[in-house]
Amino acid sequence: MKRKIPVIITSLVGTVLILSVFFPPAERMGEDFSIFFDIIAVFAFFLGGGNLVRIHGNKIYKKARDWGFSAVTLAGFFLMLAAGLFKIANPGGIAADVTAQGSLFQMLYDWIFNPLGASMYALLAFYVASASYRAFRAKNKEATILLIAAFIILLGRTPLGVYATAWIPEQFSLMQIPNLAIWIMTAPNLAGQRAIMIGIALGVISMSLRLILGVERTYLGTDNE
Amino acid sequence: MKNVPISYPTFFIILPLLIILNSALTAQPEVTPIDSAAALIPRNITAKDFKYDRGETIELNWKPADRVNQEMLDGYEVYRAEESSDSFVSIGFTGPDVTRFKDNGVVSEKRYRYRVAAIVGDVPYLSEATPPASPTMELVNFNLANLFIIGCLIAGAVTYFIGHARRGKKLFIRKIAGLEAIDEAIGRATEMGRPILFVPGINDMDDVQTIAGITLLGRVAKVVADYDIKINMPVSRSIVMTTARETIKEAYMGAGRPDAYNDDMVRYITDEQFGYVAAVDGIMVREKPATCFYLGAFYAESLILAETGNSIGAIQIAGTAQPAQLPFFVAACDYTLIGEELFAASAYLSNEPKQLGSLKGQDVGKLLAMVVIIVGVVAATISQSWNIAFFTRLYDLMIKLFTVQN
Amino acid sequence: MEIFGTWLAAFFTLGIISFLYRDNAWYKLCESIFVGISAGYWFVTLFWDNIHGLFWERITERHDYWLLIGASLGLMMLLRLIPPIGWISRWPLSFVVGATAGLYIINYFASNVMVQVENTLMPLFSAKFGDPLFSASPYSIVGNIVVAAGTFTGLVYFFFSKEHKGAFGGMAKIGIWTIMITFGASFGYTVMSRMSLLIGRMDFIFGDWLGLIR
Amino acid sequence: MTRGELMAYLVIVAVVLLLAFAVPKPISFSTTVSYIIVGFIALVLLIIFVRTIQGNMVGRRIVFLFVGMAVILPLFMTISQPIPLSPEVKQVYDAVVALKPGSKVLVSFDYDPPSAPELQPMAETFFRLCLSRDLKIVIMGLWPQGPQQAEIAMRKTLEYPEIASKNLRYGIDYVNLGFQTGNEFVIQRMGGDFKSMFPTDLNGTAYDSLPLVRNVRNFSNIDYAFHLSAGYPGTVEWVQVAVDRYGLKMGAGNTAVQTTQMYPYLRARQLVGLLGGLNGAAEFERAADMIGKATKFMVSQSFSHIIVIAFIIIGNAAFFLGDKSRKRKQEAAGGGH
Repeated sequence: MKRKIPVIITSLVGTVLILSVFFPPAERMGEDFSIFFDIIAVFAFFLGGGNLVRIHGNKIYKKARDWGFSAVTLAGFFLMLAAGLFKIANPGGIAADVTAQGSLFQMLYDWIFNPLGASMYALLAFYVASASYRAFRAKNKEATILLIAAFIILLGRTPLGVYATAWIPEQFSLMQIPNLAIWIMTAPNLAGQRAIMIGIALGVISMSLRLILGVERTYLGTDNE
Repeated sequence: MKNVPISYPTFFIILPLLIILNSALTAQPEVTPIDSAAALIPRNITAKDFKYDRGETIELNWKPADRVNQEMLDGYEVYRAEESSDSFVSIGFTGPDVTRFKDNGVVSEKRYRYRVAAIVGDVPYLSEATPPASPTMELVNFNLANLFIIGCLIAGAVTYFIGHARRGKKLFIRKIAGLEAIDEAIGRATEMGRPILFVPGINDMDDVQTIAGITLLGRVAKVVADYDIKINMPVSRSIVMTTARETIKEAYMGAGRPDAYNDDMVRYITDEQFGYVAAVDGIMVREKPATCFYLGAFYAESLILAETGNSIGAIQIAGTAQPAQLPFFVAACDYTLIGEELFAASAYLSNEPKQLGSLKGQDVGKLLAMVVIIVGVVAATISQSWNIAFFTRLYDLMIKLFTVQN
Repeated sequence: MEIFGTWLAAFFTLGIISFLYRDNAWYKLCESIFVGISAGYWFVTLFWDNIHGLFWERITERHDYWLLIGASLGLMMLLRLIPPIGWISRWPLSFVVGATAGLYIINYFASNVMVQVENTLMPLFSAKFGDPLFSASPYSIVGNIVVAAGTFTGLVYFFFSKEHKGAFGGMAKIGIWTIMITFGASFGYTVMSRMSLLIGRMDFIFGDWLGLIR
Repeated sequence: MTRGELMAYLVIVAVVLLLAFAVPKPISFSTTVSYIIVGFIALVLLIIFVRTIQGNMVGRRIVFLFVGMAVILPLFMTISQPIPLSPEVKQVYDAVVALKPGSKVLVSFDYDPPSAPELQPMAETFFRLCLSRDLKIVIMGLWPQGPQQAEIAMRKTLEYPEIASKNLRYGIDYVNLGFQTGNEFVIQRMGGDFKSMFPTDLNGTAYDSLPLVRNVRNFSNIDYAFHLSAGYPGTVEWVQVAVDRYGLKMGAGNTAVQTTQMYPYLRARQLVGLLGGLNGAAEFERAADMIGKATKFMVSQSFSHIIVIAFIIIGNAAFFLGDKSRKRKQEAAGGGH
């Protein structure tokens, strides 16, 4: 019984949602269900946030290695919660928007959250370079093709590429690297994207059907009946 | 191929000449705009209920102004009044090339009249009012009939093959390289006595990719439980945390050692994309997992994770259906499940016939797409070149079948 | 105050970048703060947007009582904390999974299968004089052929029920090459955007903060 | 914290203090110095190349160091690179210049701070160009942080002497309507009536008390629109709704990643002009003859591309040549046994 009900819920909800698309009176169901999801997500956060507090709290309590950093995490967490939920220093008071300029919440966002996120994002520039260095080897046909395509696109966006092939006469303008780059983007790239997208969609359909038909139940842990 | 009028080599040689000829022949004739802007007033306006909705839209169509006059036209403005009143209120504006308007500011079963004005400069030239129309709700959306039919075909194939396999028929599925590697990768972690890191992407459970990641977690956790390897799974969503715990716990129960399971194997970090990545990076360099799995929905963080994983010498197996991130995984990881393979993976690994059957059904969908592409492209080319009625009809039919209306 | 903010932001920027050399205490500090602050940020945002804006206001002002179903599913989720009836928490989970499966089937089917197939159904060339396609450049005709053939062979590559051997294997090979070109192109294109991000950060460090750039 | 770590931190603090307080500002390398630096970097790369062929692969930290140098050093250099003007960028410029003084321009800010390095320079140049030609600007955003980015760009623009001397006033010369949720539905509703979507501006002033927009009902009163986009909702939605259905004349600025998807719209003339990534921003600055950040950043950008290309070449050289030399070594070793 404990195991049957969840499978029935999944099948029922899935089937109803698929059918709702074809019947205008039920059209909005998908939207409504995603609102339910948003609400469930907040309740679930109590579990996630609780887990965060418990793990770091434990570390501090046990004076485990690096417990000081755990204390920092917890301090940041509660500071942000207080700043946001009680709208501390918000010029508009409790009724104003939580992100109002001048509020503690917004200041923490601008000064800490934002630079941290942007810097983490900027690390990508370094990793892109090291990945190109390490992984872009013409070790087999597939890798060679990938390498050449990337190379042409890269060159096409620099003055180097423009000048390197500017001598090619207009009749063969496709062979000029910037044009070649655009051609790659619109022809083979498009074909590859389409094949991947169609494949993904079929994969999603088949997996969703496995879930709805109750063939795939790993997520419920009912794998071993 | 005898009736092909021009052979290909000649085709490419003559081509440039023809282009020049073509442009010379189609010199622009002089046009004189008609003075009276009134001639621009839209004619034959029809207002009717928009078909197959909840009764919230009225669709307007009208005849465009003559081509000559269109130069002066800035666009059309649409006015609406309830049947009983004469006060027409502007509800929208369209460009000069658009002669269709969908009004979705109406209430079901009320009756409305419309006027459409041609705008020249800032002056509106108003048409007569249309007869009243009222929006109604339809019960079934017949516009989507093609979606329903083709959908049933594919879904039917999947269901058929699942049933087929259940009845014990043997099905062949080719080997998928990335999946063969999973056991080997876990085995390596066992030998080295180091943990396994499992990252299910940064989206919540309302993304199928995450669900696919979790189903794969089920397979991985089984092996992990059997060999008693440490698994570490940082997640960025609370619902994913709950589901992942459930999945791993069950795997340990299945292996007959529920006491070895610990809730801390899965821990919530933060919902923030880069905050999560910062923490996972930290975990990687500090705990040095032997094997990293990245299975789910990934965005810009894909390369940060894969490069950090590489720097600690871990075996990395990735899989995602985000086309933009696949190149990074392909370049930086040892094995990558590309798009569809991610969803097929759990079925493949399960080794249950009924799950493998669904893969067969999926192939029927691909076959359908492939056949339609070949037939459609050939028909389109022939119909474009030689106007053969049969191929034109075939092409139109295919386009009709695959056009999603809304 | 503004200056204090800039120094703080610079402190965190450099701390994150220090990870490139190796893991260190500065990075750990940044990481811990980031995790704490961002978890709090998202909870606050979720709370005001979803619970206050979506749930509370719509129930009290618009009387959308059906939202209570969502709330009760959410509460069931919390029942995990009470082990004897913890199994009930699987219900909202299966609801979420079912809803996702149902929603995605149609979305992906319509926008990925139908639309993509429809867009591929295009004439490759035209032998009819005066047709715009007739006067298309050889490049775009080759392009059309590549798009149709590439999509087709790409699908062959994903085919599971047949071993990649013989002519079929040859097509699968062309398919994976096409996909590899796609990957290469995306990679090359992304390098550019990613570099811009770093330039922006460095401009902050040397311009806004240290004031060394004119 | 180990002793080594502590030492490193002290060094960093010292360097920072030095740079912040003791170094004369701003630093700027003369053209000669710049070329010497470039030459030096090229030399080091050559050495790395040779060493790699000999079988000594450099570590990733070296690659990181080069990327850092390629990005940072050009910021101080006075050299500039020729920027060829592409037609799609020229289109934006031509469209703006063709407008009569007093024309109303709608600018939608649909991005957030992470994409600012690419899009902010576009916004600044676009504002500067419009204001210097006495056009009126209406700002809005479909992304929550967009209007804030617009404020930053506007503040910068108003500081230019030629703009400052005009004594432009908020509400009359430019207006920031703020953010509205609803993605493409906002655009659709704006087709009927702006006010229904933006009852007040960013500061809470009622729509009708803003002289600039009082008479702006919908897209028909807008002469040109410019749209800065970093994702969804973005240019695709604007084209599908505002251009296709309401006939708005629109140009767009996009992040480099997105740009390729926009070429079909450009070809179909649904978009009047397109700026792609930092490159597009720099070209636009050149077209408008308002050299700014993007042009400066472009040097860094090109340098970093060249570094990436150089390392790809080095890596492959190592792979091919290194393979041979390894084989030779193996043979030699085999012969020794």
